[in-house]
Amino acid sequence: MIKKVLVANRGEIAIRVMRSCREIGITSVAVYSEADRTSMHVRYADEAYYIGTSPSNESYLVIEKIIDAAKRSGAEAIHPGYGFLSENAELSDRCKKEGIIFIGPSANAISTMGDKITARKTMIKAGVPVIPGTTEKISTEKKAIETVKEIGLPVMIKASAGGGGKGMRLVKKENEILGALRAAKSEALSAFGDDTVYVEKYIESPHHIEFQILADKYGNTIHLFERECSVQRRHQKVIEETPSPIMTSKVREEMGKYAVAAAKAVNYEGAGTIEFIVDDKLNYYFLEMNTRLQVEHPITERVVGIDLVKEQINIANGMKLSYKQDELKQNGHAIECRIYAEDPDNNFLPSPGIIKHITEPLGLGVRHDGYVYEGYEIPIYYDPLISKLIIWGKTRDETIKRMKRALYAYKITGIKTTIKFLEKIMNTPDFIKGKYNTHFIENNFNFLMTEQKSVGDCEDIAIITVFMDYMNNLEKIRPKISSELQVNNWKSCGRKKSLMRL
Amino acid sequence: MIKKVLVANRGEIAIRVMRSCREIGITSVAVYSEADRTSMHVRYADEAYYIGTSPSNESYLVIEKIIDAAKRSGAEAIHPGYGFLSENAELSDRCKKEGIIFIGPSANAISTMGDKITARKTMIKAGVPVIPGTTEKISTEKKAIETVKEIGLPVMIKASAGGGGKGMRLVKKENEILGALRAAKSEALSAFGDDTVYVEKYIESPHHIEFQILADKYGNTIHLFERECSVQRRHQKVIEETPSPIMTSKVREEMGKYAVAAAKAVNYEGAGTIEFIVDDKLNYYFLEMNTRLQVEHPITERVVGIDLVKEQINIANGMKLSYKQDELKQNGHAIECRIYAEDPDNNFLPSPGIIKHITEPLGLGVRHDGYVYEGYEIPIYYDPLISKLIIWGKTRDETIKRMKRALYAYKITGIKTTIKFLEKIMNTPDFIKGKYNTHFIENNFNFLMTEQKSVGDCEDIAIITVFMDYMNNLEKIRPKISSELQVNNWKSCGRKKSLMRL
Amino acid sequence: MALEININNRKANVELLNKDNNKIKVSVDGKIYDIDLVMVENGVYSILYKNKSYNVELTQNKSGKKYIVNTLYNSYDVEIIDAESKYLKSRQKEHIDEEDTISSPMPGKVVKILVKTGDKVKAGDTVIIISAMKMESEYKVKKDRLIKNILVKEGDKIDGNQTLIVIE
Amino acid sequence: MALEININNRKANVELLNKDNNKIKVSVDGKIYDIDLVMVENGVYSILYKNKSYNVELTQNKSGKKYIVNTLYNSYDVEIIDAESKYLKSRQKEHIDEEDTISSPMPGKVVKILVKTGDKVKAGDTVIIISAMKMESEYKVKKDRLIKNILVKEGDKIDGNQTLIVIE
Repeated sequence: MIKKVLVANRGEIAIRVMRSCREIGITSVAVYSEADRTSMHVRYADEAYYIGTSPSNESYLVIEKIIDAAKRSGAEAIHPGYGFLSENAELSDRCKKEGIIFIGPSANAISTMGDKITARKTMIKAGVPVIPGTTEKISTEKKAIETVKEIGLPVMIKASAGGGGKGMRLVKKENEILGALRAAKSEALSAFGDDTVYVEKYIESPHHIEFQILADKYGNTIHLFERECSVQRRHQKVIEETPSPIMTSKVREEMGKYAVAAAKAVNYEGAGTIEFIVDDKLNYYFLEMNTRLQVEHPITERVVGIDLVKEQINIANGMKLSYKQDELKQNGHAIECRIYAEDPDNNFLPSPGIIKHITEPLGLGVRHDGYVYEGYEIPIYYDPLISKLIIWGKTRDETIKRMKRALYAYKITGIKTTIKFLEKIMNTPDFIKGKYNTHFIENNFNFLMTEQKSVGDCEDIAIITVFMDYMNNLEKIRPKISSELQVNNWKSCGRKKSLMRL
Repeated sequence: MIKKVLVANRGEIAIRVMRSCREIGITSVAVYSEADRTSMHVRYADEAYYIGTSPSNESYLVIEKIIDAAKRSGAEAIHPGYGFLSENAELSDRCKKEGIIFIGPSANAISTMGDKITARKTMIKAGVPVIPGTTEKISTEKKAIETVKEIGLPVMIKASAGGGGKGMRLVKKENEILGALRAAKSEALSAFGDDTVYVEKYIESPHHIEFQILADKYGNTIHLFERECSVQRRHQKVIEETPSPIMTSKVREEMGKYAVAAAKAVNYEGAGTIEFIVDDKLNYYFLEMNTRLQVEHPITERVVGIDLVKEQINIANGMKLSYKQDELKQNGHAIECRIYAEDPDNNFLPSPGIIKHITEPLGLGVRHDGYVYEGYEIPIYYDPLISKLIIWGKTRDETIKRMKRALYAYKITGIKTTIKFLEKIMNTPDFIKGKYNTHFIENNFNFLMTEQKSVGDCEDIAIITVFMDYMNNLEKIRPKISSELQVNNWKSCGRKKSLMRL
Repeated sequence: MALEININNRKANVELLNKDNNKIKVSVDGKIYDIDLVMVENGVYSILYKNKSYNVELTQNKSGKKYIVNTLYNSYDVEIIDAESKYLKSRQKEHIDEEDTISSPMPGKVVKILVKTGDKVKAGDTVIIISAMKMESEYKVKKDRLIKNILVKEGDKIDGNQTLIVIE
Repeated sequence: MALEININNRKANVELLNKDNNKIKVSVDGKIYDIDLVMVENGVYSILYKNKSYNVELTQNKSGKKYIVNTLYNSYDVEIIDAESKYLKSRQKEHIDEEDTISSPMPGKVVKILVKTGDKVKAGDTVIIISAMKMESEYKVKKDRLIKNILVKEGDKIDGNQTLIVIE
């Protein structure tokens, strides 16, 4: 049984993993870069190992250093969190060779799902619906034009090694095909070192809906229902919820079965996510599999009542799944808001800096997963995610209102955050009605970006507070001023000496 | 419909009530005493009214001032929280006369349940089992001896107006009867101005198990299952959990029905709690009714999934209950730990003072209801409750381990707290096994009070940290020292002048 | 005690009329406010005005004269205008036109400098690339320019609003 | 730089041997520690020693020489012994025997004073009643005593460990 786990990550996810380790009596080992000596995951862990300078490609992304820290600490297992090396087949493989348990799937599962064309082929073979398109790479420009015409416009040209929106081009008109193809290939080459591209039908108003799955080493695979992840900004999820407001129980059951089939097709082990693209008529297509824990996993934990990290560790320990499919149900509603150190008023530029003051929301239905503290400086080297607010309510309506209440009480000064932007989303009619797709933010951009008008005396109150603070500070530094005066006096010391009581 | 609520309380419960108000769009009004100007409930509320000097009998307990603040603010309703005026029939009555909605039961229900003898009679009439004993006050000493013999030793002599362990005497031997009777009467007279006492059979190893009920104005009454409250120190609850580890579904159903019957017997409206005393064989007897929200209500909210304050407001608004009995179920397990500003190493003396630093536990399954913040001074005038940790887990075992994880991460400096004592309870074999009654703390006192032995290098680490902190401070104040030197220099200014560059 | 305060392009005259512990009387552009104001946490004020409860959070810049102020729903940039500020402002205008420098609004790291002192660059040319938190931003010149001075080198950590390159 | 430090009836000699930013080498009673120590929050230190992560929280008393130290599971009272402390200690012993004063370990309010200066009281007599947080505590003398001086009056707010009554 695993007694010590090295968490090859930082920030909120490292702490989240360590919390579950602590609950089941597992010693946790942190790794940290130069910039992270004072980071909370180092403080929270039982042990901590330095693994290099601040840029992640000199620390968190260096397999050698992670393996070395694991050996030195005597950790039997490595949990990769999300991001960094979490979907790196080489790490999974290397762990195997070193006799360290990788808390995640096999290298083969990671690679198969990591290459989009291979994944598409595998899914088609497993009977999982995929977006109409090619299953082979586009070999010639002539073939490309033929294929696009076959599928029918509009289409997406996508990099097989792709991710994060890179090497992707939307084609709406026939005369755009060649230009888009060349651009996608060149971008794919420079981003991933591989210019393989393929073509998919473009879904007009897509929803991103994903299914959480768990699979043990004995072929038992279950799904933990869906998460609706359509609130995105530049292909980055901003808000997630479960259940999806557009889901029906019939479609849920179907998609769940396909999600399980998709995982089984790659002999998946551990926790993973099958992402689907869903159109307004609830037609759904396999999009990709994330072979790791997701940022948004807590909403599933809240509604299904299962600690996913504990299940990951159980599975890694070679134990059978603790739950059967028919024992699981969705209880109430959960929404996650991701709070980023970004300035919504300045094109969401990252806003690293020192946390001056923080008030965390508390109370009924509030889960908060974060890692910053007062006086902590958010480093410039990593993802600007500060924390995640996970709110539960009996109904979707209650959950939205509770989220508003929690965001209202959540205060961070010293840096810019997306809190007010998230509050705006909670007040957007399309979101409240649950009628939204991945175009939500662009469709509602004006509403979301309109500054709240000053209410009542707020502006004058702000003025008065600044005024009083400034005055108080002046008073505090007065002694300094008088000591400056003393220096002046000192200069004329000889002259005034007779007047002073020395 | 209620649009504005005055919360006639302070501390965590005032904020907890205001949170639910905010979620349903109700404006909240705080009242505060002199000591509470900087208290979080004043900061959290939409409005705040000063109601007097710090002692509670000059502020929070003065009905006149509460009513006056309600009128001035235009609040349509008053929520009393727990403690203070929450079980004061006069306030309920006065509200009625003033046309203000009292979020709680009628004066009649409060008085009937407030007088122990009347409550006993009412329960007997309603068919609810009560502890064998008298239903009339003890009129003469002769009658007392007869009654005690009839019931059989051991017995408790109790003040009818009693509460909090005052005016209560245990009688184990016949020759103790008269002494105990006189002592109880005199204590009752001085504590409550009423020396009426009665006699009850003493239950040897009792459990305190209570049922949460909700009742609307139309006679619909439901229960929300039990809470086990046997971990007590001097009749004060320390830890509560639900479900009770000794409960069976058969007994739960029976007791639930009696709890509903008890509430109906006084035409109860709102949220209330029926306390039972339960022996090891699961014989149960009505003990008393608390005609208000309990400190420990959040564990019920977590396991049943209902916001009790919202239900209270719904009921006060004249709406029907949102739930039927058969729609409710217990989902998982919840434990509450009450964190007090008390020094466990010094006989639990209250430890008011300034919060220097606080780290709140976060993450999966953690609810935290508190009110203090860094720099806040816990006043000496009120209850030393700092906050409540409410932990949920799929099983009781997971919940205990998660509570330990949360307590481990919960840090408060500047004052003494009971956090370490609560951690000890979580490690006590009787508690882990779920085999405990109200004698738990005395039975395990030695275990609970044994200081954790210094582990490894902890003591030297403590020494080194103090050493370095002290050194750093010396460096910081060095400029001051040099300025003192300047003063000395100044004194000899005349002498040294020629040597100095002025 | 009176001061001039800038907020949202408004210049307000503020005067403290009376102070009795946390009870203050202040005039803002002639309007009188009776306010109960107390600093409850570092930079956080609790304010009661006409029984309304306000929480105001201040973040002060290094000079101590510029504040970011968060109230319930609004965030304001507020500036204290005293004699010193007025002097500095007038001086700044004389010497440094904001258009004559390139700076990044956020702290980060210099990834690449594409020019050297003395270079003549054309409108739209990228002169420097800054990275912060997984994101690289290119900074371009708006007009044809001459690179007068480069104040940083590749690999340098930079502060927000630090002048990186002086152009002419 | 060396100091004497009192902890749990142990007197430890501590010496700083080397310091390179947050990496320090310290000797405690001759045992050498190589430690990575950094103050992360006000009074909170993160310490790495042999790759173990410790969090240590300090609360300092007003004199700056007494600390309450919270480590993972233990709480220690720690005192710095320097020349000044030694002098004060010796002086204190001469003048004030701890038994000659009555004080409350916690802050609170004086509810009632049952004696006046000059009174002779008997062992076990209550001399003063203090309330703090819904609880009243009676303070009694252990031997027959003379009330020498009463430093507080009824209704006074008092600090923890403040001398309330001097007895003889």
